[in-house]
Amino acid sequence: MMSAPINNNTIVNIPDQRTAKMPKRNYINNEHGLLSWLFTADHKRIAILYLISITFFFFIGGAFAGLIRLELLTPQPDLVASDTYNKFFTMHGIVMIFLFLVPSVPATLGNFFIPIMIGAKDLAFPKINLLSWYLYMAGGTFTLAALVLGGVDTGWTFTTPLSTHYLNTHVITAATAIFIAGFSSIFTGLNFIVTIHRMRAPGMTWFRMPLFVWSNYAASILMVLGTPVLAIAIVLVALERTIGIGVFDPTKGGDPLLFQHLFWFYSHPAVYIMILPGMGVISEVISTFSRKRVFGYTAVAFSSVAIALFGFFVWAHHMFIMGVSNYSALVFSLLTMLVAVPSAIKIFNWAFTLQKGSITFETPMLYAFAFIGLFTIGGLTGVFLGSLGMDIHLTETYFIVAHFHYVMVGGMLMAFLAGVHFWWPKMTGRMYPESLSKLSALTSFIGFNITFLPQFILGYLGMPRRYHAYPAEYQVLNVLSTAGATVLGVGFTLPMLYLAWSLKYGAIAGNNPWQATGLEWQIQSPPLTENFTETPIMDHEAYDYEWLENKTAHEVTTVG
Amino acid sequence: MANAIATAHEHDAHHAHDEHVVLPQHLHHFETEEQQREAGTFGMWLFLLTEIMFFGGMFFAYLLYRNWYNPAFVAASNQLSVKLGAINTAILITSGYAMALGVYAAEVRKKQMLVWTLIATTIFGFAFLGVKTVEYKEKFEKHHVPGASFDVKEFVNPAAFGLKEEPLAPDMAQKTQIFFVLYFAMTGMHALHMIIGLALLFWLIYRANRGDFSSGYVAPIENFGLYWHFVDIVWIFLFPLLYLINKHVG
Amino acid sequence: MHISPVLWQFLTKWLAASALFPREASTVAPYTDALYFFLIGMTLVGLILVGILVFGFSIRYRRERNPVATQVEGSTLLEATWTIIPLAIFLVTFVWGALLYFRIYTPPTNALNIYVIGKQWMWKAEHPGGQHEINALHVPIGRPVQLTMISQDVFHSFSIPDFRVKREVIPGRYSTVWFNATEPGTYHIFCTQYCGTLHSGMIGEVTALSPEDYDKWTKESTSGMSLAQNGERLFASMGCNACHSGSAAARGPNLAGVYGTKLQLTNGSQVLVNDAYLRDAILNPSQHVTAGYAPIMPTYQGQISEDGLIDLVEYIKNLNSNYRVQQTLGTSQSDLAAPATPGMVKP
Amino acid sequence: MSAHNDAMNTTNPEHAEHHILGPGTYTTIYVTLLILTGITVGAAFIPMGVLNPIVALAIASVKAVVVMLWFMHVKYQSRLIKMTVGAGFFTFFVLIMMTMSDYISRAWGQW
Ligand code: HEA
Ligand code: HEA
Ligand code: HEC
Ligand code: CUA
Ligand SMILES: [Cu+2]
Repeated sequence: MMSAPINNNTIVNIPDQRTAKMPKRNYINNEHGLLSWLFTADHKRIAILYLISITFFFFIGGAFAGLIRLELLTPQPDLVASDTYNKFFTMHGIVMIFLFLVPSVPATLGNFFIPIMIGAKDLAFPKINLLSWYLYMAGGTFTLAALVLGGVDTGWTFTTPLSTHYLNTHVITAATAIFIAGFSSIFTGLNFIVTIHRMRAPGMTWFRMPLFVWSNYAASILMVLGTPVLAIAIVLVALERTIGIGVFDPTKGGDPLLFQHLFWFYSHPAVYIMILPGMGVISEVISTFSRKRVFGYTAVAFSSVAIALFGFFVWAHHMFIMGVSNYSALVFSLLTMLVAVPSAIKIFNWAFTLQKGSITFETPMLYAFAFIGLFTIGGLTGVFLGSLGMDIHLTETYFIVAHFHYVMVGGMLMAFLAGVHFWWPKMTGRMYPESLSKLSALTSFIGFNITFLPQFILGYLGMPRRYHAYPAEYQVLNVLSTAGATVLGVGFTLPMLYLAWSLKYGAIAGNNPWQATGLEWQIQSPPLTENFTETPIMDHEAYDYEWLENKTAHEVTTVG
Repeated sequence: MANAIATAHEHDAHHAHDEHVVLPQHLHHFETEEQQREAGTFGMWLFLLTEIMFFGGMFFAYLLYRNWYNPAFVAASNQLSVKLGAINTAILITSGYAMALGVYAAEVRKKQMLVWTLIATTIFGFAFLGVKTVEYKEKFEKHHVPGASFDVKEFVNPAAFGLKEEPLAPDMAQKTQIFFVLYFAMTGMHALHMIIGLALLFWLIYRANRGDFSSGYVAPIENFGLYWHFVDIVWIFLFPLLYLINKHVG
Repeated sequence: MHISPVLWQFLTKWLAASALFPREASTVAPYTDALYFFLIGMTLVGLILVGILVFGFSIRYRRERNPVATQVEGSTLLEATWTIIPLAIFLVTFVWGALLYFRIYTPPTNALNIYVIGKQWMWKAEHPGGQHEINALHVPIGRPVQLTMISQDVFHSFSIPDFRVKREVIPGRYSTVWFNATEPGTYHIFCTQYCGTLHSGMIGEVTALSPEDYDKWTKESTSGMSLAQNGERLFASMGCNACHSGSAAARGPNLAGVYGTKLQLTNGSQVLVNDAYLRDAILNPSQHVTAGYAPIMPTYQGQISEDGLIDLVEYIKNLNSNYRVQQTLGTSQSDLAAPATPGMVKP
Repeated sequence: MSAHNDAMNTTNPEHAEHHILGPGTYTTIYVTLLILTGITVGAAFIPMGVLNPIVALAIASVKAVVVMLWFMHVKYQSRLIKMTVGAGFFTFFVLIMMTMSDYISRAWGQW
């Protein structure tokens, strides 16, 4: 079965399609009917539920992005009214952050693969896992309700006293949505931490775990410790709105900045909740397609933990000009510089993983390259913002918009797509169409840069964010950006279509099409409900390609 | 490297030297019951971490405004009854004690004792809420509930109400509202946790009476105990912060 | 391909009118730009470095050329290098950025002070001479100008990109920013903090004028009453002079010359009397009681608008002797209700 | 667990033997807590200036630690649980101290 690759520039090794069959028994056909999905406790099925729902919300968020860009095609406020525009970017931000990017990799790929990667049968608390999906859906429903009832226009940051006293839109509905979705995220994180501590297979020591597990572990810590602070901040906003308690109201002696402190205490770590799991995906992909263990495994593992730890110390860099004391601004700026270092370590370690490797360029690898380039730009422009004096000019402009789209879309979304393509054969048992997917990776890369590079220039010119209308001299760059967004939209819609297509027509993948080392690749695709027929014993490190070569066929632990 | 992903051939054997009987509550995805129990405890502790941070936000708000508006906090705090607060502290500690005994009872598989300690826990829990209701009612009558009906007359002119306090300047008196906001937010959130706990207690009593926890399966009791003690701890801090430390101006 | 001349003309005009880099119209702008170019340099170096590594290795070690990978553990030396070098660069960035920050946010003492009030959704500038402007600001070039800003409702943010300055305008608290314009011209003012429906309409124009033109402008647009004069009227009509009469028997402290001094408070601490302190002393008097006085001053929270507060602050700031106070004490009449601020336009 | 894993367990920081505390211990703790409650109420009525809040909070912390160590069995738990508890309080501390650093230093200077 593990015959030598036929072709010298690919490692793809799939069974002979004339004889290959999908495994008779797997987690997908284990039970039938809608109810078997809605009441499942199987982490793999819950992952699929999540995958479907976050894709749905991604396209909702994307539709708002389309509307934003359409409005900004011309300097005049001509497409929609100001209030409507404000609702657009608020909805875009809330949906993309809380309903798409935060759960994206952890709740789908993490949910599916963390137990398998550490040799467990399931997450520690399968029912809580299901509960967290229901909470997520409830949060999503509230968001949609806020949208249908007339929208919210607070911006995703809910700045007080604007959100508490000056808006009469559905702030409380949206706040409820975030509160509930927050608990979904807490439970996911809690489940991961317990699973990683308690459920590892014999021999699976911490430093034998794949880096994907490490980075999700770090992100989980942030979810568990950060999210409750957001929850209480949101509760106080709701109370302030309903009964006017005054803790954030300057006319009653409250401090509106207190809300910012509480909000960013979560929301800065949240950006690392968003990026860390993506970094984990990149480690897996780079290693697999260069057939080499990750350069400096321990450094990469610890840098995830370092990012999580330091991530808690820098939140006030979102408030540099908002009236925090200048002394504390100094401290937070310094710490921001420190938190940037572990990311740099990762980037260089990945680059050196390629060295002396044997590299092939399948789609996940292309997305990973896109990640490295775009995240480097996004991250380094983050350093601009962390630098106090520079931030004065750049804050609240399109420069920030460009910064965070570079890290979130260019970074995390690309990593998510890398991961989806990488594990698609394992999750579904089918290959995606390779050349089409390469084309769409390229399309989104180009479209992305056309969309967001001009925004850096716009930002330095001073174009404020959340502006419905803008001076005419900014139009050319905005037109470019809108044009790019169209290309980008195509680039992101294509995968949806061909992945759906591949469910039925894709080539049958076999167990280990990439010849990767992870435990998840040693079991059948799609996996059995119980993952492993027998508890695996781990006696080698992650990314041990020599072990893979010497492994004999009968050591594959599950046959369908 | 020879015996790569080998399989655990002793997989079934290890139950043999395990002194526990296989409980019906053992979930299939755990290797052992011990693993299951420890996972549960750890999960509960992580959940309590999130609770710490949840209350943490309010504790910080309290700390900040107490520093800013110290005289208002002192005056407002003196409106609370130390006596009721102290009684309630004792009640809650007693309830926690009953709960701790309950955990012991479950561990040594004494069904009757378990049921009775749980019932005691519940009764003291309700007693706490009862006292709290009395206190809330008084606040309501005195117009100390933040909102439209909030009134600062007692703080501006304490002598007229037979209070020995120093009068507050009107601008400072207005800030007593912030104290009461935090008072209600914190004790209210605490009471909410108690109510959730009491609801769970009913269910646990029902199950204990059915004998679910008499065979060595004690995880739910232990984990609920952790939750209940955590709620205690929150109160242990709320009591001095709200009732006591403002008795004398710092 | 043939492009119609009309379209062509439109395109060239359009492109010519578009901007790629903001004008450098204040003294700090070059400093900001220098840091910006440094940071761009850093980004390019970082990006090119990463690019060379990734592409170089990809070409050199692609499967066709290197069918078998060589496993490497890692290298402490290399890893230390790429920990320390970025750290060093980031620390330079930090120091440089911090210096710039203090440059932008530390106004020189001789700056011309202009008050700015932000409210949904307009900017209102008040010059000490009593000139009021809506969504516009006239300033002289070659002279440091300090803005003392406050919001009447929500957070706003006052930004002049061509000057590279920006500062949040906070409800309930003065914030300041300063600049020194170098070139006559008009520049955008943006509200950059999201503040509700017409956030994007909360814009205006700074007009930087040569000193002569500025003088001319001040004379032409004066409302007849300076801020301090307005303040004086308020001081009388609100009854402040009843206690702050400046006489030895007065119940309140003497306010003449108090600005800029350090006050001893009853709680033992010392405070510097600045604009923010004066404002707070009027709204929250009991929070910082001056040593030797009883906390009897009533609060004026909710009774004076931010405009009125600015008038009062400006008045007390410029109060050098109590001569005028005692004058008003004799003449203060009830016909002097709080003066309506001239030039004020309801949104 | 397999032999392989049992061997590790002796030093495994994530594992601790299940320890059962008896009613005697619990009663001792209970009485201690009641006494501490009494002390803290009493201390509140002795004027000690700035020390009052400090004493009150110190006693509360002692009570909390006592509850955690015995009622919540932390004393007999694995290092993992101990570190988890520590991590919670550490993060709480970060929240309080770093935010307070802003508020305290705001009063220092001209900004
Ligand atoms: C995934 C999300 C994500 C990530 C990972 C980051 C990462 C970083 N962010 Fe970003 N950020 C956001 C999402 C994210 N951010 C969002 C959403 C906002 C706006 C919120 C709002 O207001 O709506 C924001 C806003 C924001 C601000 C506030 C701006 C303002 O409001 O004024 C700041 C300021 O410091 C900042 C800084 C940083 C820094 C220093 C990093 C660092 O972690 C980056 C580290 C990475 C690198 C540094 C790159 C790798 C380095 C190298 C390859 C070395 C190069 C080599 C040499 C130098 C030789 N970000
Ligand atoms: C995960 C996070 C995430 C993602 C993926 C995106 C994706 C995109 N974002 Fe978003 N964005 C945010 C997070 C994100 N954004 C946040 C947090 C804000 C701040 C909000 C606030 O200020 O409160 C923001 C704000 C923001 C702004 C600034 C608005 C303003 O300040 O006025 C803009 C403007 O260009 C923008 C554009 C885009 C574009 C073009 C994409 C593209 O990448 C999207 C591409 C995807 C599609 C286009 C969908 C697929 C295609 C279809 C559904 C078919 C229909 C397509 C069309 C009609 C074109 N975003
Ligand atoms: C009932 C008497 C009274 C009235 C009326 C009054 N004040 Fe005062 N004011 C005082 C006293 C007493 C103090 C000193 C104690 C304190 O700081 O509260 C004071 C302090 C101040 C200070 C602080 C400076 C310092 O030297 O202590 C300022 C500024 C001030 N008043 C301005 C005003 C203004 C403006 C008004 C009217 C709008 C006003 N006061 C009305 C009694 C009064
Ligand atoms: Cu004011 Cu935006
Ligand atoms: Cu941040």
